[in-house]
Amino acid sequence: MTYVGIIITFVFINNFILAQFMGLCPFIGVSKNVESAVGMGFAVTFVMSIAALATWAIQNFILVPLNIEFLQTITFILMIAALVQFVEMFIQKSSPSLYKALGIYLPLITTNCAVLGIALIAVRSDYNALESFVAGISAGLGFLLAIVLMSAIREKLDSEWVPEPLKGTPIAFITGGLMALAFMAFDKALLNNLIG
Amino acid sequence: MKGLKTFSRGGIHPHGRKNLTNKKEIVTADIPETLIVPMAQHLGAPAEVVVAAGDEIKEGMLIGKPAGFISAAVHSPVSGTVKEITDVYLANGMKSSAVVIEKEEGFIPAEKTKSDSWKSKTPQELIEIVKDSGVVGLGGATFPANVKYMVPKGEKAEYLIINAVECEPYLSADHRLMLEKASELIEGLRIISKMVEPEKVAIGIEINKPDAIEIMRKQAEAENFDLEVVPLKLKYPQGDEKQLIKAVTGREVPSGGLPIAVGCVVSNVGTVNAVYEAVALGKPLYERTVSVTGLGVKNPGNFLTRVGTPISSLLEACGGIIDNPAKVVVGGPMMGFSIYDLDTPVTKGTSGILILTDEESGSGSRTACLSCGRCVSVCPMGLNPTKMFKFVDHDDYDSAMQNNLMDCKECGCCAYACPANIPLVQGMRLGKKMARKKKVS
Amino acid sequence: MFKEFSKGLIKENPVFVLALGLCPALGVTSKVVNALGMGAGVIFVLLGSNIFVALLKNFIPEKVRIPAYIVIIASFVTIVEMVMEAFIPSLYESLGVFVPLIVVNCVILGRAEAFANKNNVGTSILDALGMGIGFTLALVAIALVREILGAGTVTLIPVGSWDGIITIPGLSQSPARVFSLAAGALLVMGYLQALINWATTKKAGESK
Amino acid sequence: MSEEMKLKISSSPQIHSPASTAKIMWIVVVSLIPAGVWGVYAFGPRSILVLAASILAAVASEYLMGLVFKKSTLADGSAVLTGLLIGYNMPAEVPIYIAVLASVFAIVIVKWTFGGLGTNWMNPALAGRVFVFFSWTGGMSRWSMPHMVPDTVSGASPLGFLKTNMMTFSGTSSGPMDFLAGQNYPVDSYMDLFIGRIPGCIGEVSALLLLIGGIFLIILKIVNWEIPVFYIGSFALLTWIFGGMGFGNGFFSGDILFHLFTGGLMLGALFMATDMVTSPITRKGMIIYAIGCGFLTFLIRFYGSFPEGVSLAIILMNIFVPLINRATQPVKFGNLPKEKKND
Amino acid sequence: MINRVIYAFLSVGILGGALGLALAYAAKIFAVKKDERVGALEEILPGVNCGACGYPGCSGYAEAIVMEDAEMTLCSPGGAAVAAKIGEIMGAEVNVSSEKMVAQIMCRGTRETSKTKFEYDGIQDCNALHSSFGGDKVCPYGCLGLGSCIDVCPVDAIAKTEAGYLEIDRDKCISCGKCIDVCPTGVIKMIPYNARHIVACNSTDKGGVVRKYCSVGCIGCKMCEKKSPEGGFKVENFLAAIDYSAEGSRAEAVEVCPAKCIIDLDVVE
Amino acid sequence: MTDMLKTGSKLALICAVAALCLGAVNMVTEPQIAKFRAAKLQEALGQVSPGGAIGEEVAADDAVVISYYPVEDSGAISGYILNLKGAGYGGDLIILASFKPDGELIGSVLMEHDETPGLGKEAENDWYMKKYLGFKGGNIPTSKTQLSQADADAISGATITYTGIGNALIAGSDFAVELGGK
Ligand SMILES: Cc1cc2nc3c(=O)[nH]c(=O)nc-3n(C[C@H](O)[C@H](O)[C@H](O)COP(=O)(O)O)c2cc1C
Ligand SMILES: Cc1cc2nc3c(=O)[nH]c(=O)nc-3n(C[C@H](O)[C@H](O)[C@H](O)COP(=O)(O)O)c2cc1C
Ligand SMILES: Cc1cc2nc3c(=O)[nH]c(=O)nc-3n(C[C@H](O)[C@H](O)[C@H](O)COP(=O)(O)O)c2cc1C
Ligand SMILES: Cc1cc2nc3c(=O)[nH]c(=O)nc-3n(C[C@H](O)[C@H](O)[C@H](O)CO)c2cc1C
Ligand code: SF4
Ligand code: SF4
Ligand code: SF4
Ligand code: SF4
Ligand code: FES
Repeated sequence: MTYVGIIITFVFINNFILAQFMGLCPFIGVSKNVESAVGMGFAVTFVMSIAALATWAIQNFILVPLNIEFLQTITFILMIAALVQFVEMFIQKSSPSLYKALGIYLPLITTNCAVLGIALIAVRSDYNALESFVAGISAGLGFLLAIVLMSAIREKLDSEWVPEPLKGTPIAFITGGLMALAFMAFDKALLNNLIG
Repeated sequence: MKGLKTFSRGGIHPHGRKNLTNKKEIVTADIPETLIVPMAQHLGAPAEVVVAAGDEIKEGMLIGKPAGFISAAVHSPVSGTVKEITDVYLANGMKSSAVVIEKEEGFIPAEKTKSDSWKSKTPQELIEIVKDSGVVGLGGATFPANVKYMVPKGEKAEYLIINAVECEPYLSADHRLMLEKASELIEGLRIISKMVEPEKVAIGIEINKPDAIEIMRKQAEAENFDLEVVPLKLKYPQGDEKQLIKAVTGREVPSGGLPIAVGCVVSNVGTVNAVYEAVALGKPLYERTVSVTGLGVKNPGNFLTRVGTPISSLLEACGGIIDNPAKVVVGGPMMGFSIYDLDTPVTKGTSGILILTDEESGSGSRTACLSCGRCVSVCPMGLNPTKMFKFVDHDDYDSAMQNNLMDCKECGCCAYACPANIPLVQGMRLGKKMARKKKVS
Repeated sequence: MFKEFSKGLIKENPVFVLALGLCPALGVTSKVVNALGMGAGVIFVLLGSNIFVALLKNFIPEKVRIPAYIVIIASFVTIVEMVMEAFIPSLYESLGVFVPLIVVNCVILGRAEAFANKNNVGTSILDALGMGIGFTLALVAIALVREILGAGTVTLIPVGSWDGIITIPGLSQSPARVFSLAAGALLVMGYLQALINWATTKKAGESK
Repeated sequence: MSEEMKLKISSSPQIHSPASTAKIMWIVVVSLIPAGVWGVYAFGPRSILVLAASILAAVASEYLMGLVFKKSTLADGSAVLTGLLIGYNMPAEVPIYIAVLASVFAIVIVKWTFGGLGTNWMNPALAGRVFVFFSWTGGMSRWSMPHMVPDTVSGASPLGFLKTNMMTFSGTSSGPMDFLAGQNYPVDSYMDLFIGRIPGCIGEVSALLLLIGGIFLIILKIVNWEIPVFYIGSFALLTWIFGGMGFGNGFFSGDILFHLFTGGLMLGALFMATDMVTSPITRKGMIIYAIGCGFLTFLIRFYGSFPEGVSLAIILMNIFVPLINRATQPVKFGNLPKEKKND
Repeated sequence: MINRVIYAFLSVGILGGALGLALAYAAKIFAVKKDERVGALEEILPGVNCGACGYPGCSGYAEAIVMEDAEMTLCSPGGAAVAAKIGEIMGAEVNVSSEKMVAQIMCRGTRETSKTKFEYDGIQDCNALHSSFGGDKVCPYGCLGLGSCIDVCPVDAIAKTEAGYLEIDRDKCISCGKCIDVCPTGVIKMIPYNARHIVACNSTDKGGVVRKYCSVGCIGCKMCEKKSPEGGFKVENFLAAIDYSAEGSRAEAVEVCPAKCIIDLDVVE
Repeated sequence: MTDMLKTGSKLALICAVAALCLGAVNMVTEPQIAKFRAAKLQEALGQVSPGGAIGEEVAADDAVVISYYPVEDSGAISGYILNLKGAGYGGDLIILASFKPDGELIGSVLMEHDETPGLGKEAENDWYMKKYLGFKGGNIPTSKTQLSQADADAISGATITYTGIGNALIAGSDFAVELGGK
């Protein structure tokens, strides 16, 4: 698949949030306002792209040569966990305000399915190193897109009188559901027609 | 009407109904037996009462002295006895202390004669006279005129702009003033020019007053006064000084700044007349023209009214009002206040009294905001009223302030246009009040 | 003691209240049987990891806490995956790709971090059971709604000759397919959560 | 004035424009009626049933939600309008339960979940339509020919017919009209499309009557002209540039007229993208939004797997509206760059 | 086969070791000093984020205590218990003298019992209403009843009764004072939690005037002073007030008050 | 420094032990899994098999056909089982299909896919695949218009899947003919 294809696929068609059910916890948790959503989106994009690349290396330099692919999950997640922690320490040092906004969700990027998800998908799709990286970035951007849109909507909803029991996460889920409904416009046929 | 000047953004065209009164000559209203003269008739600190119950006072005598830099003197509108000092509600819903005066029997207002002695006075002395006469802006804001005419050091008034827009529907007091007192106004302009020393003097008049445009042009020419008469396209709130300056000069007063920041001083025509009377006639400000109008009044008209006159007495002069008016409004219909007590007194800032029927007030039931954007597109200040309102509605005053709540001048365009009937202006007021309250605590 | 167990069921239900582990909660719930299988897998992994984290909490250095935990978790997941594939292939078939997803289920690391890390083995086991069962209950609830609306069926574990599928007449001919897709999953999740909010606040109001 | 009579105190302004929510909604309903009458005339009495079902379901849902949330909102007319638009977006042969469920979804899930009129961020009618379309694709594809058209092929809207048959088509044709003629599809001229002598949803086929209604609304200033103009304009431009490629005609050869008068574009651009609740608040925002709608409609119609694309494009852009609103705040008066301050 | 197990052991071990080393190193260079006490304080603060302390929420207060030496007794919801715990964490002695106070609305007038002077059409907010002539009630002292206090109360302690006046549930109130700040008429007062009675009127107008506009207003007749002298009643400015340090019975005053404006909070109507 | 080493080695230890355990488990489960997979394949093959002995898998150099198994019945080639890759709505479709040497389709199952439940996923069912059976080459239906009204309705809403499978089967049929009984 071409790079353009990879980008379109992961940003729109297989949007991790709206079509793949991956990365929902931070999507719901950190989308209360646009600023922190943007921060989280970029953090995830960054981690995903690096993770896709790093796990590609593990797969092709360690697991495949040694024929120990059954260790995929454990090695990938180990790598990701270490990476996230690294990013966390870095942000904490360089931007305390961002750190405060992302709060408990930064560590949760570790368990953000999206990161492991993109690593596994990239490996299973036999992407080369650059393709893996592009896939990582695109999937991250797809996450960014979804979470920023969601946060803008939630900010708007903040100034409406949403019925009491629906306030907070329930309305976020329903909003996400309606977004997903609309995103069904982006289907695989669209991709095929666009890039042949 | 192409090519006429106006301001660029926002604005509305409410129904005018000026024809109820704009052909009616100004008549002097009867002075009632009892007058209630409030101390807070102007922007700034209320005046301090300097008389006591039982005092005998004369017409034009000082009864309240300014209590600070931004404050204004208050004079007795009649001769008589001080009955009591009490608290009253003003039309704007605020409380003020007031001097209640019993008119002396057989009181006849003094005749004033014009004198030219002001020509030999320095600008500073003239400003003192204006101050001592308690002249405030009669365009609505009632800002002490002497403060305004004291151009701060380092600033230069290029323009003196006379605000004869009278963009509020219904009102015609300024219009009549120009028709009936053009000559006095030119004299007033000479006086103000001496204080402010502008390079140019312009007068902005909306095109719905062609006779006034005509007469001001002729009179200035006749008296050899260099006055630029600027006919303006009809649009509310052109009478607001920021919009007027934009329309006349194309300049935008910076947010939070004063007209002088763009080299302008703006005065209402009524104020010009008041300055003329104070300086040339030696008559302090205790009388003004009030339009009494609306479909609920039997005989609408313009009345030269003493400050302190209860509204009910003016209404009698108009032959009374209909049985069940929807609202009684003091001021114009866009910026004015509805009142519940017809004994509320006329003050220096009272430009009109409206008796509105249901048909005119046209209020419908409130629904949720439709995000239609009408409020945004009509706001002359380039604000987002619905957004600010929603913040206020959720008690989030900080966010409202961040969305420029303080730039709102409560012109009412937004609330007028809103199809959902949302009391946007009241929201802005509440927001400002609560934000201030929060700051204090 | 019992509180450690019961809190996970409703009061601190990982899915509805803590909003963790959302992806599998939505990803596998198009069929009830998947929800059950996923729940079983999660309970096992939660138990294993909670026990080991509680045991090793003093051994593991602070700086590599999360990597260490996640390695422990990943080991259990891989074990589940391999064992399931080898010995109960039919269940593995129906769960497919969702088994490795357990690794990244936020609930598990969340509990390791928030609970096992600070408590002893006994209470950690109770916590794991409570959370795991709460998680399973939530999944089953979501799956029931989604499958009934979205497919007109309820798919349970096949027993003997019964294929485990209950078909709802009428609905199964023209189900609201959206509910079996991503959009429907999110909607159902939202409304169930709102329902729980409403019920709990109402209860709080009544007990007053 | 009698003693007991109490005056009303309210904040300024003391007068109000004649505009009101209910008036706006009912005027939109009225301006939609001609197109609906045409639809009923073309597709027969069953369309009345569909319209009635969707409107009744919408009104009933609104009423019930009003009971739940203790507001009475039926009079504002928005539920009737939503129901009407849903009916307009249904083929005449649709199973009634689909029309009903679309209305219920629109009013209960899309509108009242967020708090009722004005609070929803997605167009209820369109979301309802898209929901039933994805849920019951088959039922939503039961087209019928208008009764005045000889029924030569089984009913399919021109765009749907084009899309499915292009997939397996191997001959050549110069454009959509030629293609349809070649396949014996009973459309002879652009006039058929413009007047509405084609299969399609009940209210979408008569481009002519929709245009009249839409222009009426623009003149009354109930809808802003920016949204329909930029929507239709950007879509037409893209169609012209890229639309001919599918027929091997290269750039700048798309059949604009064909695409403008088919597939609910007029209904969408004039009456649905313009829903003020779900469109941006500033003029600049509206333009961005409308161009986005045009682009997405083009993308989905020409490259997606769905034949028309208007509903999906609009609800996709609805998602962007809060963000657009954030980005296009009005610039306040007197907020000048430093150097520009004095002249 | 066994080879693979060894490879697995070695490769993952090495990978883990390398990452562990890297993280340990990174932890050193990116070290951020964080005061443990902030977290500890956050845990003991009640977490209602009511703002009574004057800081942005509980965590803001926690930070302020550690960083800015803020007073340790500012958390009114937490009361003495929390203040003591704060002291423990900060290693300082904290004197808490406090008896729990709760807010009460000193007015039971409704639009039925009290005359109005105009018909109000506008935002349903007490401050907005109050800006117009002090509100639509003729009585300028009483509760306007639009419930601005309800909106600001962080614990939903205030509710409108069926009769139309507002009541504060003293068991819920955490004495944050927000309602007092927001109320434009000043009709909300703090009283001790244990107090059983309030004089539900805030009007200092003369009895005759009050009687004209309100049927449940205190007319300053001094019956309470006379009948329950040990109850701490005191009439000043034509308005009765209770000195809660007096501990005698107030039951008789409740009985005799002609305006029935002395309310026994334990009696549920 | 020693602190760092200690941290590193502890993590190393945990990882290594975990890997060791997994290795051990894997030693047990892997053969089991392999056995199961083989059995599954056999079952599928048996399902589509025209009857006879299924030969060794032969890799194919073709865009659609991944590999094939010749089937021998009493010494002669009685057919082929083909491993086909088609393009569906949600991605690749892996189909196992058997053809007579003259290209007639005798059996097929959908092995792997990513289609939508209720739409393309219906192709997992027997009744769905039956619509193709008995045809050969270009006659294998790929479009609704080639079906009866009832059949067309049954696949309505998922024509992409239907066309995708049909196209793959056509290619398979042609491939089988080309093999020419070898
Ligand atoms: C603190 C303060 C100082 C002012 N100083 C001046 C001044 O120096 N010159 C001037 O022309 N106007 C001055 N103004 C008056 C304002 O420009 C303006 O005329 C007044 O606020 C009412 O305007 P409005 O009716 O448009 O609201 C001052 C106003 C305030 C509040
Ligand atoms: C919305 C709005 C409308 C106004 N309309 C008028 C008007 O029609 N005529 C006028 O003289 N002043 C009007 N003013 C007041 C002017 O802004 C300004 O205060 C006045 O022209 C200054 O002159 P003065 O100080 O002599 O009153 C308006 C103010 C506002 C905020
Ligand atoms: C949610 C959704 C899922 C879909 N899944 C499939 C699918 O599994 N297989 C398929 O061929 N088409 C699928 N489609 C594509 C469309 O239905 C496509 O328009 C259809 O294949 C056209 O067939 P028709 O001509 O029978 O309506 C799906 C569409 C949607 C909206
Ligand atoms: C010009 C205009 C267009 C409208 N279009 C729609 C629409 O497409 N769908 C809909 O449900 N309601 C529409 N409404 C009605 C109303 O705005 C809608 O129900 C709200 O979104 C409900 O909050 C429209 C209203 C107006 C004034
Ligand atoms: S009242 Fe304020 S917000 Fe409304 S239009 Fe006027 S300036 Fe703008
Ligand atoms: S005019 Fe009224 S309805 Fe329209 S956006 Fe503004 S507040 Fe909302
Ligand atoms: S804020 Fe004051 S006036 Fe308003 S309801 Fe509460 S107590 Fe009454
Ligand atoms: S009743 Fe008043 S003091 Fe008590 S908690 Fe509520 S707002 Fe705070
Ligand atoms: S991000 Fe939490 S389970 Fe996926």
